[in-house]
Amino acid sequence: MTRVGVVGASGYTGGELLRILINHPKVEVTVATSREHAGDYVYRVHPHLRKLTDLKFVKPEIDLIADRCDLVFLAVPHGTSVNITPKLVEAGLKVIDLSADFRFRDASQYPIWYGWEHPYPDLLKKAVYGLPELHREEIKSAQLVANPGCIATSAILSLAPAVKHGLIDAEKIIVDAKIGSSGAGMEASLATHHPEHFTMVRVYKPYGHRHTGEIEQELSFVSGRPVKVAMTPHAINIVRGILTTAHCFLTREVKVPELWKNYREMYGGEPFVRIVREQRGLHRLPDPKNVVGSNFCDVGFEVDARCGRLIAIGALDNLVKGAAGQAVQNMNIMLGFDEREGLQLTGVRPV
Amino acid sequence: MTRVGVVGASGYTGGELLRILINHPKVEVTVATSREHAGDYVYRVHPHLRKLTDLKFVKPEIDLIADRCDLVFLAVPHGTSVNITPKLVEAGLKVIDLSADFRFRDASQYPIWYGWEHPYPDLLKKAVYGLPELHREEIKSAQLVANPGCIATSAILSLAPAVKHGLIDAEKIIVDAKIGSSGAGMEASLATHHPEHFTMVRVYKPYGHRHTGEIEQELSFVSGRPVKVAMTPHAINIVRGILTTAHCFLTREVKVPELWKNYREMYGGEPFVRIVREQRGLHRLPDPKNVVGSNFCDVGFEVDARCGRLIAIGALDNLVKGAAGQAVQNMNIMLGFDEREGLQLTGVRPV
Amino acid sequence: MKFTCPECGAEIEAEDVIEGEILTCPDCGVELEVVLEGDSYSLKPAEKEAEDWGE
Repeated sequence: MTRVGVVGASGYTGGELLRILINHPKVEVTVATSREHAGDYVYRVHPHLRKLTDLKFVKPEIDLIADRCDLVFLAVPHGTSVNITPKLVEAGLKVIDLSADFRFRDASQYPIWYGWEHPYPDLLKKAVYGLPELHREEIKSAQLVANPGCIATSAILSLAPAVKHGLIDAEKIIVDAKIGSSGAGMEASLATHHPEHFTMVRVYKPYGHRHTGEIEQELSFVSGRPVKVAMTPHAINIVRGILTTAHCFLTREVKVPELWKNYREMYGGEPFVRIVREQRGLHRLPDPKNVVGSNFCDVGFEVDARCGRLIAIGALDNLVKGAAGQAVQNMNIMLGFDEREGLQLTGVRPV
Repeated sequence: MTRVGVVGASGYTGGELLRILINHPKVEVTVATSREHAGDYVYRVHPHLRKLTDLKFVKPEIDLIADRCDLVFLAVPHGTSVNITPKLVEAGLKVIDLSADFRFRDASQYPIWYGWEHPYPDLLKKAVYGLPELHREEIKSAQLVANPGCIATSAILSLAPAVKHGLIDAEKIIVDAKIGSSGAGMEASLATHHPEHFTMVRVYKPYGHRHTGEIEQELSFVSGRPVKVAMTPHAINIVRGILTTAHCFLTREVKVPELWKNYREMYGGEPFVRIVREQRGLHRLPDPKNVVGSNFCDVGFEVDARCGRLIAIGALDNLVKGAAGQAVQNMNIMLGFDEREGLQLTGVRPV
Repeated sequence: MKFTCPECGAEIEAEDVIEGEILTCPDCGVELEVVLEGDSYSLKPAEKEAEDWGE
């Protein structure tokens, strides 16, 4: 059994990693760190795990982690991982970093999107962007994988086929994102205070949201030419779930069958991407309600011929395919397991 | 592989049965019936199951069901199952009925709680009440199991240890239940209309709710003497989940360690009941938020010495331990499988 | 070494405990201090911080 550790295991992402990993047949969770809860059973912080594991939190010490683990997930805030990851990589561990600290290929992006100089540009070059649908081969041999952002994952996957075939104007891609509250983590603030958040539809960071840089990086990779994305996120009244609605301008007339061909060509064989575009009923296009708790990203599209517009839609669970599930998918690839191992999670609906 | 069928597979309970059964290693779902959706893929109605099964709905015909199944779940409304179940039993199938049509041991209860005479009193005598924690042995050899109501399951499990040891006044048991909207099924009404239901805390059927009869039947069985229960349900702003708060009057002074002993004696070895009574933090007592998507029923208790009151609390997911999960647990017992087979469902939190 | 939680009666296993160490009960979460009486160890509830319901 491969020994895995979760650094920063007391947050929602850490809890979701534990929830998936304790049922994963090929790995054993040997370390779950939390400075604040060291010595306590994990189910004191993650009550849904009671009677399923008697793992306890331990303090985050590099030597202990290196000694007990073969592979480590980092579920710590941006800016913290950059101090831990290099040491773990040096100790020879495989590392999957769920923060944004190693997502950009080009170090010059960090001052733009995160306002600081990246202290390890050489290590940054070795990191692989952990989106299996685009980088499966590189992930296989990677020692450090940077797990993508949740909004980025949905936007990239829903747009990639259209961008790859040059169907849309690469300079005018609008992404209007709707986000659940669990994405903001466990730290309470006025913005997540129940009376404030409960029926909120709040635009925050109308432009310049960090995930924009990642979406541009990956869509440029897919198209081979620079791509510009204008993204606006909204906090809405759900806990788990992201819906990204991309509004793009078609470069020529495109019929629906052609779109089906492009999307099926890219995702037909993918275990965790479903193409959802139905003619009847309530569930015609992707909706986060249909993926909560599962590792699926549903993608769909529609052509608005009158306005020459392609509408590309993505839906996922920000804690699963947007974080912990995708991280485990990357682990499976890095360790040579079947990519679906431990990820046969059916969505839980309705919740 | 045992061949199983779901009659009435297009509702929320039917969908939850499919969600669990398609990942159950020992059974194969051969039949999923729906009059309205016959010929359609099940994921058209249950979109979270897309890419996980290509099962299609078929029309409910007794011969077809009898021919293709060894065991059948009935997820049809009360009053409908009573027309189908006898034929399936006659055809030699094992039947787990999720409706209330065979829950009472004594046929005279039906006019009281359901306002109709039971047309098959002899078959009623052969039916076993499907609460494994109280009737495991009988379920093993049963051909017809009546799956308990969701509120009843939570109330019975949270009260049974106290009733068994005669700690409370059996004539004055108050159960104040809080219920999620998915319990009402998929049929829309003004009461479940979003603008009405969204922030509702609505008392409905303040007394005489059907589940009361079941709770009295089973607690009387546990105590050996007649028990009277006064239950009031409230529709609240959650989709999945039930919390039952039982207020009872202690027959003598009882200390917490004694309660722990009684609860642990009854549930220590149970795979799906967790005793939750913590000293610190946010998750001290049972809360449906901590069991959504799992087959657990969390039970907890507190002593209010000043009022001589025992507060017994139960929380479960009305679609899982309150319906489909418990039904699969019963199936496992009837077929001699490990009771946890296919039910290693971790709760999904937060949702 | 095996202990019994004074609060809820749960069985607590702990190897090589030291005096003053704090153990938490797996069932009820109460914090227990290891006390040395003569040559045998026992547990007594550690002093509780203020009533904290997590609000």
